[in-house]
Amino acid sequence: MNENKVVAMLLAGGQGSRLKTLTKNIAKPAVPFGGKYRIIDFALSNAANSGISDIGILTQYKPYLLNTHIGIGSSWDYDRNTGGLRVLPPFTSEDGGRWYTGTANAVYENIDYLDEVDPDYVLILSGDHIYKMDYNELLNFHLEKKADVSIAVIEVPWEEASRFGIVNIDEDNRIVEFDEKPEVPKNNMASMGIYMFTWGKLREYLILDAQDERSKHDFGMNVLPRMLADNNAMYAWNFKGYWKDVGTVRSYWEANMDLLDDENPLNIYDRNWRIFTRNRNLPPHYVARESLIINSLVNEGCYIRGEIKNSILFSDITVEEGAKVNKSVIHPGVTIKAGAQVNNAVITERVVIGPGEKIGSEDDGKIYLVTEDGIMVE
Amino acid sequence: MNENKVVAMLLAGGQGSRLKTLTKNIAKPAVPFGGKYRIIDFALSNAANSGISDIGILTQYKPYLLNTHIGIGSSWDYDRNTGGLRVLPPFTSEDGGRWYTGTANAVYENIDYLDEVDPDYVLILSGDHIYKMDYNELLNFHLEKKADVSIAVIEVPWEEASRFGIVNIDEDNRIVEFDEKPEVPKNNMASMGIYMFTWGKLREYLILDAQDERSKHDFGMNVLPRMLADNNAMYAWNFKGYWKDVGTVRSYWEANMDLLDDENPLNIYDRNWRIFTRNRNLPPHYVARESLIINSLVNEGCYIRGEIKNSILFSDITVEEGAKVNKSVIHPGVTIKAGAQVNNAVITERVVIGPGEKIGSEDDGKIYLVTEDGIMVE
Amino acid sequence: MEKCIGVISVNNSVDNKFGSLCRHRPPYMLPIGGRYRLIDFAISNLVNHGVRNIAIYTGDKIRSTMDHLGDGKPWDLNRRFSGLFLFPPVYDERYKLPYSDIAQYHSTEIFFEQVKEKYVFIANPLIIAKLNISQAFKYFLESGADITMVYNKRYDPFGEFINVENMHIDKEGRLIDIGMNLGTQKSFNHYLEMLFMKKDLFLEIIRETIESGEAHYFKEALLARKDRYKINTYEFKGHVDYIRDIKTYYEANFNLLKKDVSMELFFEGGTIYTKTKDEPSTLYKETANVQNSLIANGCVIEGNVDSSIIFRGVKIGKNAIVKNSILMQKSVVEDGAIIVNSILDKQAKVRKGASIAGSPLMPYVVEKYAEVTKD
Amino acid sequence: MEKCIGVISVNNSVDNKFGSLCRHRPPYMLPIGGRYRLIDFAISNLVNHGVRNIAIYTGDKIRSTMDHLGDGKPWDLNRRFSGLFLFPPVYDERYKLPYSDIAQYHSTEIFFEQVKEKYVFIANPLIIAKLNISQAFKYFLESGADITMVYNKRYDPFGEFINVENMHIDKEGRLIDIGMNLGTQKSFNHYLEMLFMKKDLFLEIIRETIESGEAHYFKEALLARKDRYKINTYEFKGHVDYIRDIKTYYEANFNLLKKDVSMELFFEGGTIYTKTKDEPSTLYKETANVQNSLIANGCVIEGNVDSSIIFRGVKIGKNAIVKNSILMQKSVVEDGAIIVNSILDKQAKVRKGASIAGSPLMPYVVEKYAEVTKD
Repeated sequence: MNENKVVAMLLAGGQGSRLKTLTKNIAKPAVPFGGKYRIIDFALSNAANSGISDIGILTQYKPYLLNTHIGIGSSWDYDRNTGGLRVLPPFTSEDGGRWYTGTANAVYENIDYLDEVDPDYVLILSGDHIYKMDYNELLNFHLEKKADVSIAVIEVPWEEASRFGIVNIDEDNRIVEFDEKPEVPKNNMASMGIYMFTWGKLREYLILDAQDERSKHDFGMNVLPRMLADNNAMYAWNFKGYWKDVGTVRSYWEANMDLLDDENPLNIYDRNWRIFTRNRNLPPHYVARESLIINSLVNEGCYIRGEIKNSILFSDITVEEGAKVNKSVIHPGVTIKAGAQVNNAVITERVVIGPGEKIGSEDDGKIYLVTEDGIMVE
Repeated sequence: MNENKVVAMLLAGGQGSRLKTLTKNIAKPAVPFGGKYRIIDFALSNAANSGISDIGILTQYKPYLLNTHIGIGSSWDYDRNTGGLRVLPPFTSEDGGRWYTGTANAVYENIDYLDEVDPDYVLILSGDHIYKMDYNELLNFHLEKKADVSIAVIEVPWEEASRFGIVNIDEDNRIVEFDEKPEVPKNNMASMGIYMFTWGKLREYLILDAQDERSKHDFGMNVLPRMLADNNAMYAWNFKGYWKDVGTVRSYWEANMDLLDDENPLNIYDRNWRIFTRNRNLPPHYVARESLIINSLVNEGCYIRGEIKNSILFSDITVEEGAKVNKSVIHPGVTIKAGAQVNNAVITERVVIGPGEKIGSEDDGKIYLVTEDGIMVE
Repeated sequence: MEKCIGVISVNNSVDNKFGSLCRHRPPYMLPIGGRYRLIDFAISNLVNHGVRNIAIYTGDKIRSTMDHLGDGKPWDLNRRFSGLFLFPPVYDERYKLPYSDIAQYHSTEIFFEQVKEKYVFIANPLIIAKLNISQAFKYFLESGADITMVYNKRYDPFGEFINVENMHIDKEGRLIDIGMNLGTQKSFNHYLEMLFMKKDLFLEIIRETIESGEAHYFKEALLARKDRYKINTYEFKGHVDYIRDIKTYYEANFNLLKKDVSMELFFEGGTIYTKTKDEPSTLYKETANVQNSLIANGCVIEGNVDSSIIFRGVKIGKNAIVKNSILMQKSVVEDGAIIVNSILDKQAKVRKGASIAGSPLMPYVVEKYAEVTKD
Repeated sequence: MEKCIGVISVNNSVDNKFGSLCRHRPPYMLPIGGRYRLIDFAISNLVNHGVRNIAIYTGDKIRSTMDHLGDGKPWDLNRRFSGLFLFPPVYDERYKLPYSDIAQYHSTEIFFEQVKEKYVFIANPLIIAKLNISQAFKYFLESGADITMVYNKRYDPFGEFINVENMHIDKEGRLIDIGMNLGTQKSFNHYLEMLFMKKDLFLEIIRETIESGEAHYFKEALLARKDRYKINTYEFKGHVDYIRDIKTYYEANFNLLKKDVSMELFFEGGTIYTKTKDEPSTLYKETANVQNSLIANGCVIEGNVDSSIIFRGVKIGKNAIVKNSILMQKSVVEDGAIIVNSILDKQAKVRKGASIAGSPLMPYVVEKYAEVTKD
């Protein structure tokens, strides 16, 4: 069996510096999201739900919390005897140590891993996007087109197209041009950074790329353009659905708020496509008398006495009597003391908001990022 | 419960270059040993059998095969939801990436891990020694002496003492001096590189050592002497039993041969102290008619038609008719073709010895290391 | 605690007091507190006190037990050479009473001989009491007793604990005898059916009684020997629930709405582990109104909930009223339905506009998968 | 193969043909080939062909089953939402014949409804046949049959396969009927008790027969419908062992000494997984003399072994002679003992100088833990 063996390589090394102090102590993929998850859970759960049984996770930047989160992969059912999940950090060999210098280089350095797993196809994923995708659809498209590489693309609003890597295609969806952040986009199909490669082809180009001293060893900037120049069969697969690259604090806040929208297409309640995450074994949350919770998500272990509106509460949060929380994202372990008011804020793990303290304002259109180091406004 | 929480830090980063091509593609702890194991299995199994539930494995040099071997730690029962085994490779942070520069530095870089586990004691182990030890005995000694650090020491023959780090003690076993490879040893108690630290003390000295620009960040050379100079309570615990640091091809061969010795104190058949290893699910070995096996260890999956004397056969080895193997260590997957003769050899994984080929000689006292690159004589 | 093996042994005598709730599950598998099963408390407490080997005598209807406990992974008991051992009942006609606890213990004699632990701790999973097992064990060891039994001093002026075991203790804390509490006194010592003893003694008593035929139940055998051995007692001072019928089951759930009880059971002295389900957070819609309730994950709430226990994945529609009720996993309350003093078993459904109500003494129970429609 | 669920269902009719070997274990738990249990072949083959969900109807004496299979970890079946499902027998008096396979299947109806797979593959764990399940499944799908049954063309001039199921097939390969082979013909088609069918059809037949009461056993129900459905057949051409009594059990073990059989079963088309024990390599001492034998790990051999199967951790002393015998786990043969045509069950011991001998048709069996002394 096991025809069409796919191994996924999940790039989880990024620092995500535009997220500011949200990523002070953790890699971007480890940032909490959606009341319960960390960002990487989406890509990991997609892989698990797509039946991909081997996945390599390429880490580099402050991997400690990420490693704790992933553990042995049991949450995603990747704790297997054979195959399963493998964390792949940089390492040393006879010629000394090498850090990963780019996305392609990170995969290149782990050719040994790929050779041992011996897949037919390699799926490159990025650990910092919020979306649900059945990678089998991409694989089937890839097989149908007999492609060397297939790139998942998504329609973005025309006015935002110039912020993305745009993919220009012919009528058969074959890629004819890459247009990195074009001033005048010919197209509004943006690359999602999700690539399905035929392994032999990828292997060949990783080696070519590694030998090229001028390369930055990046898939988007170097490997894919080189493959295109060599006239390989490269196709764009049109993904329809919710997808968000939470690059800034504002887009992070917005993506969280999206979950409260009735028409949000990212249905986290779908039992056929669960988003898995590390479980903390907390009891159900308790809602006291005289409290109010509307249009909000609340996770386990919370103790709520105040008023919660239009907000996302992670686990283990205490909201005392008279406190009011509105349009905010509250990370695990936060305490909001009596009478405090929180508006349009992102409050990071274990911060305490003092009694009567006021954070943010309902109507100035700004987002307040509250960490142990203070408050940043965006 | 969980009084006296111990976390083990297993140093498995070494290249072991004196083992020559045995460590060409793998770290020394991953070298096969004893017909079934890899060297690291001994330290890992000791930790598991001692009931240590948290263990960090510090890797750096070519960790790929080691990681495959360890997997999620299930062979050693370390695949747990909480605690268990954690592989700790080097990583990057805001100030860039740092490779481990010494044994103490490797532990220092993972202070975050230790802080989270929050142990009372930290046990430093090395992944390249062959021995069985109940670390609880070392812990009890440490507690009894109210020590800041306790060092396991072993009596070595006087004539070899100058090759070791010698520990000089007073009548209460308190350490008064370290003597690194002394020309005229005062003592024959060698440090085994196994240290039980009180965590607070270790933490303090790791930070001091990290700040010292002249330090090589090595436990034996820097951290322990500094602690001694500061008059900390340092004790030597006298280990009695088999212990071998297989530093050279010859000592590697000898340590394997030791297992065939009836009086060898390293009893691998003791069910109360099993040596665990990754299981390959091979069938029993088959011994054909007209074959002879004496004074040898044979592992699963072998198919034996020839003559095996005084040898260690790992798994999945074929010995064809008329082939003769004597005083040799044969790694997994080797084929010895009809009529070949192998003497005093170490044959590495998947090598094929051709029909009638002769390797080594019975009486020249040399050891022949046979790899895919050829034969080296020691 | 590595010296002590945990034995969880089921008292079958209460099986028929739970009506349809226990048609397909043993009582210790009853859901409680929004996401747990009764037995989770006993197992988690053992694990949190460092007990590495736990033997469970499952009784019958074990498919739900096997599904929930499986290999013990949620408790990290999926170990290679220790962990969770499930012993389904074995029928061996050579025993006088094949399904008695003594016969079942005897059928696993080799297991007890082979484990390294020198002591046993036996517990009844229907009694929730977050005993500090480490401390009690220390007391047992230091007191030099052969057996230490755990009790709770109970002030019970309203006779809520009629028919439970009443333990008589002398001034030195030694066991005099165990009888039944008939409520003639306002206070009594409630024996919590937990005890420590040496493994060798445990096996000796089992062998003796199998040979002599004198007793069928272990407690019986113990009490017959109360003068031969030094049996002392240990007082547990925390919260106790003894789930022995629908009413006590119902009350035990509501006790968890009290902050002191939920703090003691859920947070102090270690987490309660259970099988996880990966439900997302609970969504409160615009019309939700929840008061004094415990709400598990994965619910979508649009209606009114008061003083209730809501398990994972429950849906409560607009204008629905849920009061003093227990809604088990994936049950559904449609728009405008009214549910008072009731228990909805797993995946039960109350349809639009239907109403059900029981009394606090005898809550209304809707069976697993059943549907209640408007007349 | 993710579309197909594996169902391993036990034929209880042979239980009493194994004597003391099956006193405490079901036949599918018999040790075979030095380190396996019979059922390992069926489970491993399913797993190697990508089947992710396996249901095992355990029959009774399940403590050994639970100990061996546990959570299915050796087969990587310890998954969160799929994997190994053990169904111990459920007694429900509403069924006509509560322990029949149809009643047991029916009691797990909801399980089948909830799994995603659309097809079932049913197998009997007592028949060892390393079927290429993927290929057979492909044939089943492409042929458009409702049911595909697997058989083996058997040339049996000496009547070794008397009383097994004889399948009659028409020219197009469609099933005509299944009878019993009485050995009147030298060749016959041996039905291997493996079949593919649609899950919906499987459930439909079960519901029909429960309602009508017409059949107790699934095969009976199938054959009654052979004209209603399109039932075709698939030929398996490899090695077959059908372990149905001590003699066939004994022979199946010795078949593994043949290189072609052991290559087919152990290496071709995937590994056979089993619970691992971490035994070290086997030690051959100076006086060892081993010929034509399969030797598992952890043994210490000082004596003579010829044409035998030696399980893990066996000890064979000096001058001992072991011939045509099966020595199970941790059995001991002391110095000078002689063992011919015999089976030593787990941890059995033959003391110094004692000798035992059976015949190839009826090997001598030494029970688990038993000792044979020199009179």
